[in-house]
Amino acid sequence: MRHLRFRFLALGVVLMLAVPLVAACGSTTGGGGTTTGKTIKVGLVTDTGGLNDKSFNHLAYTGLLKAEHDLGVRGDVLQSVTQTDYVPNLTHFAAQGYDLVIAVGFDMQVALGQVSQTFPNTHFAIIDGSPTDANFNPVPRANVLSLFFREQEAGALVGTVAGVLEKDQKTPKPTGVISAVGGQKIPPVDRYIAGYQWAAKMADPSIKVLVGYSNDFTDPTKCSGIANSQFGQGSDVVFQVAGGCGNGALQAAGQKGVYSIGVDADQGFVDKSVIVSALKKVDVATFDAIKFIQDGSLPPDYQATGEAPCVASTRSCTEFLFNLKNGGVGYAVDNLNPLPSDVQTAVTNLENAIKAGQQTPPETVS
Amino acid sequence: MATPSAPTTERTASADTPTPLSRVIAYLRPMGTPLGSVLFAFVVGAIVVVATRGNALLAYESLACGGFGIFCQNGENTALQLSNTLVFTTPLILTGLAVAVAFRAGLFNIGAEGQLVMGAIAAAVVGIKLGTWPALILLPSVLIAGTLAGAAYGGLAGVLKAVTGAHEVVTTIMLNYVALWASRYLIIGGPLQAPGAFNASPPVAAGAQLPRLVPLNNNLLFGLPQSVFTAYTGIFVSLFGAAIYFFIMRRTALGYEITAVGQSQRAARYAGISVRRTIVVTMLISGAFAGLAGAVVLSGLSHSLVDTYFQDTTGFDAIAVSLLGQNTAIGVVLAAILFGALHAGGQVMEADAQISHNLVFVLEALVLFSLAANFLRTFKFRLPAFGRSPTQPAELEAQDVVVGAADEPG
Amino acid sequence: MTTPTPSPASPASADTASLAVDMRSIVKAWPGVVANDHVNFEVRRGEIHALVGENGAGKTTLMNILYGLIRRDAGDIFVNGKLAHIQGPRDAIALGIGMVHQHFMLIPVLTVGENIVLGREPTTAGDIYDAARVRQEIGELSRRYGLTLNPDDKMGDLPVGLQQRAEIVKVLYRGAEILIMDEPTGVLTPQETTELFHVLRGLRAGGKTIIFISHKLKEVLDISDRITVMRRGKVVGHLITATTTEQEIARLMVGRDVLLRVDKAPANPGPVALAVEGLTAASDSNVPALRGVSFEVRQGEILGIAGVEGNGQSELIEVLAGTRKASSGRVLLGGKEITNLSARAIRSRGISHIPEDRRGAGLVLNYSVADNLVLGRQRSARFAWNGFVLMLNAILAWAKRLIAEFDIRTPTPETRARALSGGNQQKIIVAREMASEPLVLLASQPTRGVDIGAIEFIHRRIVAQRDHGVAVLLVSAELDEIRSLSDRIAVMYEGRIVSFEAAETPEERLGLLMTGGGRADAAASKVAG
Amino acid sequence: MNALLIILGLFKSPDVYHSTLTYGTLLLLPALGGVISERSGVVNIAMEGMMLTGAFFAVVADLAWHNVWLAVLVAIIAGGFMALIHAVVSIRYHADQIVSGVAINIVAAGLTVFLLNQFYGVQEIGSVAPQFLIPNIKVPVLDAIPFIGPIFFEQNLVVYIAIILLVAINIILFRTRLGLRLRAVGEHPSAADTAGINVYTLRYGAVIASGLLSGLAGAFLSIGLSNTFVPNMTDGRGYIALAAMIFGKWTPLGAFAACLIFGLGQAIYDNTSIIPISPYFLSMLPYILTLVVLAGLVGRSIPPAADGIPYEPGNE
Repeated sequence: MRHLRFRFLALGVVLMLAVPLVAACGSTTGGGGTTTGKTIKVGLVTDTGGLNDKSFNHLAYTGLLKAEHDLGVRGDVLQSVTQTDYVPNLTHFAAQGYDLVIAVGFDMQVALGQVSQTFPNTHFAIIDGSPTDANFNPVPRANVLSLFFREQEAGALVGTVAGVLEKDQKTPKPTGVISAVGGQKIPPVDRYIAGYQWAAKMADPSIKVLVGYSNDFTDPTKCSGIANSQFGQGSDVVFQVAGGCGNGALQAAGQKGVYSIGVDADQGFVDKSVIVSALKKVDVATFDAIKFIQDGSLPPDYQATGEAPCVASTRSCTEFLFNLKNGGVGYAVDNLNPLPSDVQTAVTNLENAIKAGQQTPPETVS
Repeated sequence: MATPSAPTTERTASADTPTPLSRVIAYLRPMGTPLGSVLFAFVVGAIVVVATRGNALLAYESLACGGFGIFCQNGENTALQLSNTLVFTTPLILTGLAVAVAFRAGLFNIGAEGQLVMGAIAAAVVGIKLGTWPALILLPSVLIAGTLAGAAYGGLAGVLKAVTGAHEVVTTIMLNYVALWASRYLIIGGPLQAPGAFNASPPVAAGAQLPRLVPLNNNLLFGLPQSVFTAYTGIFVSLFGAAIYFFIMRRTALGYEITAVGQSQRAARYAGISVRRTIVVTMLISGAFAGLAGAVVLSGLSHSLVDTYFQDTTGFDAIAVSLLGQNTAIGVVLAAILFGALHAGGQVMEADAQISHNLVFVLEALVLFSLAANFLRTFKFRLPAFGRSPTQPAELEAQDVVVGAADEPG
Repeated sequence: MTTPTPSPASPASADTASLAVDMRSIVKAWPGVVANDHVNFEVRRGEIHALVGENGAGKTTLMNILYGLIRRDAGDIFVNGKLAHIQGPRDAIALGIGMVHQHFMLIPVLTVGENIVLGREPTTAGDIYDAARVRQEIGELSRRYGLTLNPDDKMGDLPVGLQQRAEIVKVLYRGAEILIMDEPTGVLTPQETTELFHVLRGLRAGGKTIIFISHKLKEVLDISDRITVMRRGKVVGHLITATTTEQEIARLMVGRDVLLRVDKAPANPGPVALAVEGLTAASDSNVPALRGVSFEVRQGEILGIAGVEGNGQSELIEVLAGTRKASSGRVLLGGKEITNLSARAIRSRGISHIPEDRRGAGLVLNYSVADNLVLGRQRSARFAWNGFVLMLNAILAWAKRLIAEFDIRTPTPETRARALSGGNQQKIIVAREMASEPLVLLASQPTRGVDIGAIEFIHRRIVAQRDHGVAVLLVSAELDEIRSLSDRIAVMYEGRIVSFEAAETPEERLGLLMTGGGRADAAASKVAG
Repeated sequence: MNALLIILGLFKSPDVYHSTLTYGTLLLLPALGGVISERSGVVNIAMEGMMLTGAFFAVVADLAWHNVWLAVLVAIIAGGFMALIHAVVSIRYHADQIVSGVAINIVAAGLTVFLLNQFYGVQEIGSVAPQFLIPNIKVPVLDAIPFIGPIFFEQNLVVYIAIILLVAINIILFRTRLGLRLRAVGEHPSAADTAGINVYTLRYGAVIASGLLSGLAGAFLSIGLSNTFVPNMTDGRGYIALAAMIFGKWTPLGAFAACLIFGLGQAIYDNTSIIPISPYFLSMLPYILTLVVLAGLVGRSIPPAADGIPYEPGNE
């Protein structure tokens, strides 16, 4: 034991000295693939959820990887441990002269408001938010691009699925109760739930929608507990809007033999109970933002009503809006494939109505 | 419960024969164990990195780059990295002192984090609600409020220990959770939530904010806009705290008594020191340092009360800081700089070497293991010439020792 | 194999096969201390062999080596003529060696039965502890050796004598043929001691071998067959009890004739300095330790408190020093009540205290000599500005003065107290407590575990204090010390002062009083009770 | 008032009891580990870290080999390995056991995320497919008993195992030779040593056992109740288990009772969708309850006499 440890130490010292020599020969940089534009440097700063959040941080990173591959940009990532890391992490990339620094998440609005002022010549993008001052009041920044999503539209589509199934008594235990588990009562989460609630009630006016918040985006046991309690109250369809935590709700539904609805990405693989998923293409948005900074190309129909159009030549833009119409949000059919025809019809009708502007799902939970 | 042996190197130098050489050794000796522990941690950490197919040298180079702005591969700005280190170091000094003063009295304050949060809450309340006060009064009030809140919270654990004997380790762990949930309650749907924010309070008034070291504007300094240098004058508060700690421990009867209680409660009682009162006072001081740390961070850096639920580790890093600093004022400052640099460096390591910043926690734990187990001592005993049993008792009290013999192992 | 080095007083030649234990050239060193220096130790089968020496002579280390608790650095051990490989107590037990430790190895929260069988528990299928068999086996042992015990009692509830009995039964239960008894009488009353000796003789008659560690020469002469004397880690003599005397053993133990009397002038008592009236107090385990103690000490006299340890002396001193609360009664210092004041207040009023536990209470071992010299006075105006800010120069000057005055052998005032020898550590305490010019000096076991030179020094100093007009209250387990220093003697028994005696009172009478006998003039206890 | 009625209303359905038992068991395993370790005289505040390590390696192994039993085994070994470090450092090197425990918790939190990044890069760790999770077992016949059946006989496999372990450990600790020796070592190691009992072996065994149990709890958490690993997913449960151990006065049954109380708290918290109380207040309750117990308001709790004191032979 004793000698073994000495040997390990010796080994460690040798390795420590030897490895860098080997590694020095093969320094790696991102790249490859089909390079279409100039090589720019993109820094991605996650919020405290980290890259493995199975949610938007991860999706944003997927978008960055795609951009590295397709656009030949160089991408680097910093994961934030605490909220006080946001400023130094954003600053790190900006000070290093990165062309675009992407802040992932609503939580980083204040930090971005501060850093984007310090580096007026660096491009910034933020997912789910816009720069604010310390008092959380929005501040206009010419160098910041906000990437917003109409989550309520995706929520409405899956809400229609749940509502029609419930009305048809085609859910596992038809009770007229469905539910949603949110990670936290913040706008991106509540927009999903608002649409879900609205559409389900439209499909089945007698339906009861339970809403619970886990106050957590990572720990699956928290969400499975809340989902289980909702099942106890009669719910037989649960919509998770809580990232990695919400996976616990999907799993709990599987164990209870009821339906679940995935969020953000296509989550059909997580559990057999997932009938559909509400999609929020953070990866696409990230990619589009990078591409815009690189070559000025704009995503289709990105513009919200009342917003000034982007200027491609100066890369000046304040907001990209991703909605059903431009494919930035949507839904995927998973383990209830195909959907019953009346469900599919109702979903398609609503989808078209929203795209056409005939229906507007609410942004806040009633 | 054995309390960590806290050598009182500050009060007594162990120079038995005052030759010049031995004097030099005597000065260096207190540094030996901490430096050895850090070395041990880095060697084992390198093994961990290499074993998981990482590049240890690159990892450490980028750590050094991030911490001190040296060995940088990607042109990181030295001044910026030093500023970042200073930001981490500032509260670590204070929480390190908090844990250290408790260690001196033989108490283990795992609750620095909770006390820090309580300090931040109090500071935020004062900084927001009394925001109209002039800065000259407001800023000190904010810091004092944090100090008092932390002191009260630490003192609670002290009172529980003194009155009911409840072990401070367990009570402070529980108090950590209570504090963190309380802060969540206040800022998420609670009375301190800022309009427009979802898990943060409004910022404290400008007059409640500790100024930065360099003025907040976009003039260039070291090639960067000045506003990137987030290092703030809180560092002076921390250094002042260290000076106070030094003064209390070395120059006051209170410090004498705190250490006496930590060394031997029986001797303390014999000397007319009220052990219970000293425990409570120690925990008050300990909590005060930690609470001040919370106030300083709030006032100088975050400005708003934010949700730090176990993401912020300042209160836990403090344990490593105080142990590595051997519970001395200067030691705590040096150790806080080291750990501040490691945390600041973790960011660069992640970006440049693609090694998770969590390696820093592994290194921190290794330092703790090494210090606690005192592996270095055992190495020394294994030198072949000694030929003694390695299980040599540390205390010879109950041993059959020939009286009158000089030099027992200390 | 090492051949045993012939020692100065070589043992009476014995047939190796008749030796139960034969330890040859045992060496054990701690850093800086050689606890056993080539020790040869032989015990014949069926004898009671006394191992004597001063505290710290290396007796316990030697026996811990025999019992496997400490690994020796060198040397061989033969048990019943065979080379023994003792790596731990388990090996020793297998060889039939049992040890009754000075500090009992008993677990208060377990039952007597569980304590006795621990390590050799009878079990039923599935490793289940067999309580019924334990009762039966202990019952048998108790009957055979006349050692009555109830196996179902909780050990912590038993009195000390019964606890020791349980220890002996524990050793016998393991089938020990060789019993090591480490200072077994230290905690016993004379009656219990007599009973113990009766048991030991019975065991010897039953063929057991007994090693009896003691520094009480009368007991050794009473119980043993042969004697081995140790001094400073070495064996200095092998004696046959029948042919030796107390003086011879004492001379071997200390290396020269012990100075038994202290030169002192007759006392010149002044007015009453300290008066104690009907004091009662509880012990740590919350049983009455003081049951109404009354006495007076005058200026310029030494009142010695004699008694077997554990009869309330420690508690009395603690109450007087302020570290224990009295439940009733009064303490008057110069006529003013000081009952239950804090230790600090009492000290500041002029009571000094040399505590019995030097290393545990009297010193902070990791503090420097200088810091230790102000312990208890760290807030006095002399050393602390406004009772708060230490005046380091004043402390250093004070330390230098005392180091010189009391001949404390330390390299520097900044050296840690831990690094000093026991005698010099005690001198720190003595210097500190005497130099503050007290009205009353409480001296509890002032010379315990201290080398002869320091004993003489401390004794002279105590007398000097008396002559200076200080009222001295002396508590000591050593009757000789009490008799040679005291001007008057108070005998304490079971929390009461049973008698006041003159300094010249014969030892026999004191011994009787200390053990609850000879209450002819029990007036004192009536007054007290 | 309204909230209280709603909470009381929960008790009409078996769901809340079912959840209480599930969560209670999750805490019970590390709490039992703590009881064993501290009964042997080694303070163990490292259940949190051991559990986290177990949770991580359970997922890693399950994803790699698609074998839930192997994954559970790996988790148990991983927990045991962390415990071994604690044991070596605090028994062999006489380290302060609290510092060592803190270090274990820090190293577990850091190492799991570090390895997560090293193993999976910045890819997702992924989720374990349902068929490779620790299964829920319905006990035939018994699960049909109204009310009782759904509570006790439709639980996760680990719940049954934990209950069996609870009974077994209680018997071992108080009825067997091994238990007697373990308690002796924790109360008075010198006495045990002189009685020929190997103090070190028992302490190593006890500490490692605490790691094995915590590792199993980690597996239960990550591939039983959940299907993936997330950083710091134990979220203080090891500390709650520590509190339960103290609450339960260092006895297995007492700890279990405390675990059920804490489990009930979690079960009620799960109903945050229908309870109009700040969930943050509810979250504070277990900790405040523990403080109340520690303050001696609900009876004192006295640890084993030698708990936390490194044993050095020959040093009484």
